[in-house]
Amino acid sequence: QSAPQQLLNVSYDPTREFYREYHTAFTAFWAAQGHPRPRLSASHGGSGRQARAVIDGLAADVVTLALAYDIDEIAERGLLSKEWQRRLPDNSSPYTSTIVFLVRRGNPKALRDWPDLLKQGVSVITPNPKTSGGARWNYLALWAWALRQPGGTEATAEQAVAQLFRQVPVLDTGARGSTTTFVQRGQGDVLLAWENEAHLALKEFPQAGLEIVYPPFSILAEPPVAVVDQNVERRGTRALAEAYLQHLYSDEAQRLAAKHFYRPRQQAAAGGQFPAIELATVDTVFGGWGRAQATHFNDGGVFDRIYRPGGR
Amino acid sequence: MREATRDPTWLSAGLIGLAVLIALVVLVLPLAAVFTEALRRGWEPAWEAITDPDAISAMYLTLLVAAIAVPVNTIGGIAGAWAVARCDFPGRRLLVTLIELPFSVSPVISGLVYVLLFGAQGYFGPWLQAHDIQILFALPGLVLATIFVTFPFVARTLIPLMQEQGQAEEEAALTLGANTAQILWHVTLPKIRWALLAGILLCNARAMGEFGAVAVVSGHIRGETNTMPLHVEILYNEYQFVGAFAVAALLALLGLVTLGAKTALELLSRQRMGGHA
Amino acid sequence: MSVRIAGVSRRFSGQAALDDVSLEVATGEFAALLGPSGSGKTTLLRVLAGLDFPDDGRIEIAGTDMARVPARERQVGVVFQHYALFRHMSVAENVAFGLKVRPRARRPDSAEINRRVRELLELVQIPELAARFPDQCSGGQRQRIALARALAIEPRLLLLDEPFAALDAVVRKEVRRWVRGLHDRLGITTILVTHDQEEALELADRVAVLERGRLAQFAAPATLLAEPATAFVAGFIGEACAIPARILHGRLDSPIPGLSTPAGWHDGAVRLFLRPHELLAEAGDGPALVRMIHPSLGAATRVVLELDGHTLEATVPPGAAVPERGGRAAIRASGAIAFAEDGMRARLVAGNLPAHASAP
Amino acid sequence: MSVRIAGVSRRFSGQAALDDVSLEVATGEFAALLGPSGSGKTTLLRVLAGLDFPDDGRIEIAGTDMARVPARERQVGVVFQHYALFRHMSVAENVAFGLKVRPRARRPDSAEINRRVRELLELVQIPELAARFPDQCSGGQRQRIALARALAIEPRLLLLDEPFAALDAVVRKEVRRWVRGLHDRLGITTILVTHDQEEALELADRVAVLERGRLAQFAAPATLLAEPATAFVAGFIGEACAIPARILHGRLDSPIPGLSTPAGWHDGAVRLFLRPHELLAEAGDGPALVRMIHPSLGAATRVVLELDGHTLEATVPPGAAVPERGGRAAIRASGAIAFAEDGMRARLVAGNLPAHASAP
Amino acid sequence: MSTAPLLRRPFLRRQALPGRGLALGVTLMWLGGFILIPLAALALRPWEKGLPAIWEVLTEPRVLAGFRLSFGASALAALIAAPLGLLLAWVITRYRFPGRRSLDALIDLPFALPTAVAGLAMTAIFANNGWVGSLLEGWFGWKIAFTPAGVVVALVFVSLPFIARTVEPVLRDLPREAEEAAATLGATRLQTIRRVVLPALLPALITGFGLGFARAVGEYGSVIFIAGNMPMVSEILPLLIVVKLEQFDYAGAAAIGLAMLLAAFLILLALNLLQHGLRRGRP
Ligand SMILES: Nc1ncnc2c1ncn2[C@@H]1O[C@H](COP(=O)(O)OP(=O)(O)OP(=O)(O)O)[C@@H](O)[C@H]1O
Ligand SMILES: Nc1ncnc2c1ncn2[C@@H]1O[C@H](COP(=O)(O)OP(=O)(O)OP(=O)(O)O)[C@@H](O)[C@H]1O
Ligand SMILES: [Mg+2]
Ligand SMILES: [Mg+2]
Ligand SMILES: O=S(=O)([O-])[O-]
Repeated sequence: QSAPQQLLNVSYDPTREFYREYHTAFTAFWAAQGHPRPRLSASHGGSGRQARAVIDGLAADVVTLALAYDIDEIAERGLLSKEWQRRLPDNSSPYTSTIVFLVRRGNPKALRDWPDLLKQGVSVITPNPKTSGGARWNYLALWAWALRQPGGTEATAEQAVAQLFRQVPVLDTGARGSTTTFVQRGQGDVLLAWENEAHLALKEFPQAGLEIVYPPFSILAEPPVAVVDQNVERRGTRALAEAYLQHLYSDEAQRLAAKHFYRPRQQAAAGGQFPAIELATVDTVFGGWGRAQATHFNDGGVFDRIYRPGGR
Repeated sequence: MREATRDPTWLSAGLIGLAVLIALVVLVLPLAAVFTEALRRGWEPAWEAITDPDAISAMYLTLLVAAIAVPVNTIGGIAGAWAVARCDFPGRRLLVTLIELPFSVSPVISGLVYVLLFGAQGYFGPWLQAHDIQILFALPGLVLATIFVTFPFVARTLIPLMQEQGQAEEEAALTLGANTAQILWHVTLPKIRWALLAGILLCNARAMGEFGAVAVVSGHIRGETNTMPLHVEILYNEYQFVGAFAVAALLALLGLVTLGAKTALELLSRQRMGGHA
Repeated sequence: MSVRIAGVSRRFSGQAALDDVSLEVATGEFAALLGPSGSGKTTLLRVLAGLDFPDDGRIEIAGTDMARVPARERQVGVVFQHYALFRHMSVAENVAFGLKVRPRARRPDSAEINRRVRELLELVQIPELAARFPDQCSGGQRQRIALARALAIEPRLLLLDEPFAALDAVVRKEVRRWVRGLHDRLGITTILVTHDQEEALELADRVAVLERGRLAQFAAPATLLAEPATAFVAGFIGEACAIPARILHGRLDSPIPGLSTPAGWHDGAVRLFLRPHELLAEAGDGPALVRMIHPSLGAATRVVLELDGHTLEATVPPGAAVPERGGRAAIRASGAIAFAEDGMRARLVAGNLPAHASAP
Repeated sequence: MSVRIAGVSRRFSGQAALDDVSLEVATGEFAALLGPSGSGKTTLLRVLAGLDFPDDGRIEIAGTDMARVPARERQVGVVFQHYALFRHMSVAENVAFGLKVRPRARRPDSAEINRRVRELLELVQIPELAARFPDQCSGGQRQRIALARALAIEPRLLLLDEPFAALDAVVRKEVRRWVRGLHDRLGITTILVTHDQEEALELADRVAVLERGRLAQFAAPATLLAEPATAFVAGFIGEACAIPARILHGRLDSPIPGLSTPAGWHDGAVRLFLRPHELLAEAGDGPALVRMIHPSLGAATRVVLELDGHTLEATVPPGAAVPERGGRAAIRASGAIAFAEDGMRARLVAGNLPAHASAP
Repeated sequence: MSTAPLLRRPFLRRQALPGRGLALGVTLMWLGGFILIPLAALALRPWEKGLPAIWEVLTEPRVLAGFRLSFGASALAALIAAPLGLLLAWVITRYRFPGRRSLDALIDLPFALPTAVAGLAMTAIFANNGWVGSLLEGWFGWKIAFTPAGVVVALVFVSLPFIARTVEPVLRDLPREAEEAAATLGATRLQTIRRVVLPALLPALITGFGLGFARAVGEYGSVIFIAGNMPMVSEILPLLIVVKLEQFDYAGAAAIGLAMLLAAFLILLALNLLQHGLRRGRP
């Protein structure tokens, strides 16, 4: 118990800033419990790539990814229990987010709701759903909206999504790449982004002249967290790893999440900065991530159909 | 008017101008962009980015990877060049082709092949895991991917030179009673030393700058398995553009110093050998 | 040391570069390997040095079979055609190399090595070049460095591959005499490769003539000149001109008059080889066209003639009228060597002139 | 066409490769440039071809100043030392090149070009090689291709830079005679560069001897041999051996006995040049050591002697006793050329023997 | 005289120069360990799912489009880089001018600059708000970044040194005498270059083209930033491999990788044969 323990959190791109602060907080908390100060490290990248790294042997103690599907894939290889999502409260998602619009100041194209995005001449920036978890949320948000419209069917939803992607000039591989393309390279009229990413962009690029637009309806993004059983067993870090995830639900951590523009599960921590909009969930609309992924994003799925010659 | 084959001044001046223009647009401009971005807010933020602990650990890792990969390819490259240029065996042409093969392999594939071999789902993955040997997402993986990508540089510089030089001097040494090690050390290495150094420097430059292959096998653990090019990407993704380009500029600077050293060596060798080297 | 080459063959992708070559060189002898380009001279030398290996046959040096003796243990000094000096070493380091790479037990200490290098450089008369690099030396000097380097290992056998080919005509003559002088002083068995017959004849005690990988003749220079074993040797050695002729009804029918008929030869084609001094020319209304006059002081004038499309070299005997360039000349043979198609050989002497030839 | 070279100099970074060279070659003449390596032969040839330009002096071809005429308009055919054939073109394409690059107005049509190429290849006797590539041809064949290519432009002047250097000794002799024959048939003014004096003397009507960028003598071969203008020419042409001697109290004091004293020379050092036929040797108790015996059939035997550290070539006169290798020989001179330090020159003849020399 | 006829033609002929065993041993370990075994893994992996699955992967429209883009853009880039590389090689070997050495060293820059950095820098330059991109867009209305043209620009950067560095030594060794001979035969400078110099350089140019092309086909880091990555339009093959991997489809990724490798190899082989044909009659 005397040697400082190491813990590796394999996460996805937009959580960098949040986990950097969380590590300071958790280290203090853990030391205060009488443990030696742990050495916490993090790895960030596209959510899918990170999941694959864990599958290929990256020794993650915990994974904190963009989608339940990515963790499901890890569980599929037996690295953790398939029941992982029940082990922590709130679907193992200590914070949530949603998809919003980031537009140029003054919102020159008057983009307020999803149908505005589908108008002629509107150029939309989003990453590639095949490589980016964030992009999948974007895609599903639009799909869910289209289904809710009067007369909305799978077919009209597919049409809407196809129309949107026809208006995308650049498909970056990750959420951060898209933000750079939108902000730095000046491409597109609107960026579909995580709420937290949009706020971060406002903060990081105060000169860029950006505004956030909340559509009346969006999707509830639940980035999940889990302990990788096989790895913590091997490394003897289960206690630390479980505490690390548990503590994400603490007041302190919830406030930190809110500070980094994640919607905390504890409403008290939110501080009223998150406008209330109507949010659909993957489980209710799509029957869970496994089905969503298989129907829409796997090879031969709906997304591929959009780009097939004649499939548009 | 001096030599008959000298091009007219307008032509040579025009061609030189054109070449310089091309070099400026295609080669210098990206470099200039890197430095401009790095120094956009002056020296201080750039300096801070470079001296950040994570940057320093990335630098250390990059140098360490190069320090392992380059000697491996140097020794292998010398052996390969010797085998091709000094030995008689069937399949020499095939050997040259195989040595050059990694040039035409995508860096992504160079990383992928090691994932296929050593990944937990790969051929040797289960065995490695059973024996608690970490290759991927650790130093060995980075080194392997770097070796793959920089594999042909030394051999490719040496082979044409050694073929052209012929082996008369080695044979002379042999008749004078020298053994293998003595021939290698006293005759062959001095004969090829400048080309060898040039090859090593190119290999080193590429080893330090490799991104695609390393990205696949790194694991991207801050301060642990990030090399400089990966650290650049991370900083960039954190919207720390100045920091990203500062580290990139440092990396480019290392490359430039390497290339400068190579040019100086070539100059030196031409002087030493009276234009024959 | 004596050298015995017995039935040696070496084939390169089917082509025989050496084809059943056998010859013996005695201790202290100076032998030459002479032959046109591609005749296998270098190949034989390399086989002797252990740089290449025969497909068949054996090599013995001082009575020992060399089959399993690697080059570096043969103690054979080699001077390569382009010298193969170590360009990155000074002259002294080049010469010292063979001593420095000896196994520690047999290696002289460095003072001794320095002394030996000085001695060798003095022997080859370039002590002042010790500190220079090969690239700073002239061709003749490099040749001496190469020789000193080869001599440093106290070779039992010295092999020289066209050591004079890269030298200026003037320097060449001087250096080759000096090499022969050195041989006479040191007495090392020496084999010299050359394609210059003048060089071989001047330097060597015996000359081996190679023709397309086969040994045509191995004999003393005077023998080669007087009694060439084959038509190839007769044509290659000395400045003989070849003329086709034939024996018809038991009599020699030749475009050049003056020769006796070899006794007992059958009718058929023969080839005559005439050396310039055996072909006598004189201004006059003869069959030959005068192409060139060799100016020469003191010796008999030589002329180049054209006869039936053949170029011939002839001598104008003292007292005879020297023809003009472009004019005509009468010719007569005073001797020749004849080869029949079946390999028969005869030396012809001046004989009765047939009626149709005009004598000068 | 006649060629006039007047006071031409060419310096490379301060060093003069050509130093005030003047000479005139007549229309149809075959001239040779002879000199040791680095004496400026190639430089002069390049200046003539317009490939390089003199720092001083002028070049006239057929009476026209060439200063402003570029190489491609000079109509000078050049055969380069290594032939410089176009490796990616067939033999026929090589030969046709000079015709194909003509301005359209003067360019023959392709049937005519083909005819001319065939004609030229027949002239140089290699019509069967038309479709081959240079790398598939032997040295002698390449030489002919280069010649045919140079002749294709109907040159007014033909320049040959050591065209035989890369050839085998046997081939060389044949090809050079053939070249001279071609010249005699076509009558093109020709300048040949060589460092082989035998070649120059055999081929050329007149020979220009260059010494370190300066013209030492330009004369017919016989004149060069009989009356060398400078000690350099005397030593370089013919196989003369140089011996230092001096005039002491008005009499020649020489290690070789038998020579008269030049009339009217002052006391001082002189250099004697003796050709082998002027130095007579005989077995006997003389001052010279016999190093080598040249075997030779028909001609007088030649021997190589050592005298006071000098190597001499001598002749054993017919009837005299031939010495043994390693033995001693008595020597006597029958003639020599003497140069004094002040440039005085005299031909010496056999004279009274001083008392201390022994005559054979 | 040899003792056993079997010994007469051994697989490896006896060789005087020592070290063959050692050199071959080290070379084979080096080559085998670092290149052949990993590539064998690449070659084996796709078959797990069987031939039809491989065929399906390779005939996906997006993959086919990727092949078209990767090979087409690489060929175009190498075609553009060939004259540029030739010009650079010509200038640094034939002319003496201040800055020649710097120019010489610059040619190797793409070897030294990390590809990702090069990609970021080029995107910044060629985006329509970048240094060059804004000019091109303003003057001609051209868009470079985020279009296939951007891919070509990045690949030119990558393949340029391969071409320049292959041509340069040949140009350096080209005997001046051949050009002089052409001059004495009446050829103008232009005729000399077109008929004598360029044909002599062609084999090297083709080799360089092949190397540059092969390298460009595999390039990843410098392309993804500038490409725009639109499926069917500007999605390069290495990116498709990455996409497959994101879906945990190792076999599919390996199949594309293997197909790329084979295609590049075949093209190199064809270029080799072409080059051989051009050297007709030469050893
Ligand atoms: N390593 C080799 N591979 C193939 N053929 C060879 C090799 N070495 C020599 N040969 C061939 O063997 C024959 C004899 O070559 P060798 O070098 O012994 O000739 P040489 O008499 O020395 O000629 P030269 O006077 O030109 O040096 C030639 O036909 C040559 O092409
Ligand atoms: N381009 C050049 N630059 C500098 N020096 C040169 C150049 N060309 C010739 N020289 C020098 O000029 C002198 C004469 O050279 P040249 O080539 O004319 O000699 P050469 O008589 O033809 O000799 P060789 O018989 O060796 O061919 C030499 O000292 C040579 O080094
Ligand atoms: Mg040879
Ligand atoms: Mg010359
Ligand atoms: O980090 S992402 O997977 O959302 O691009």
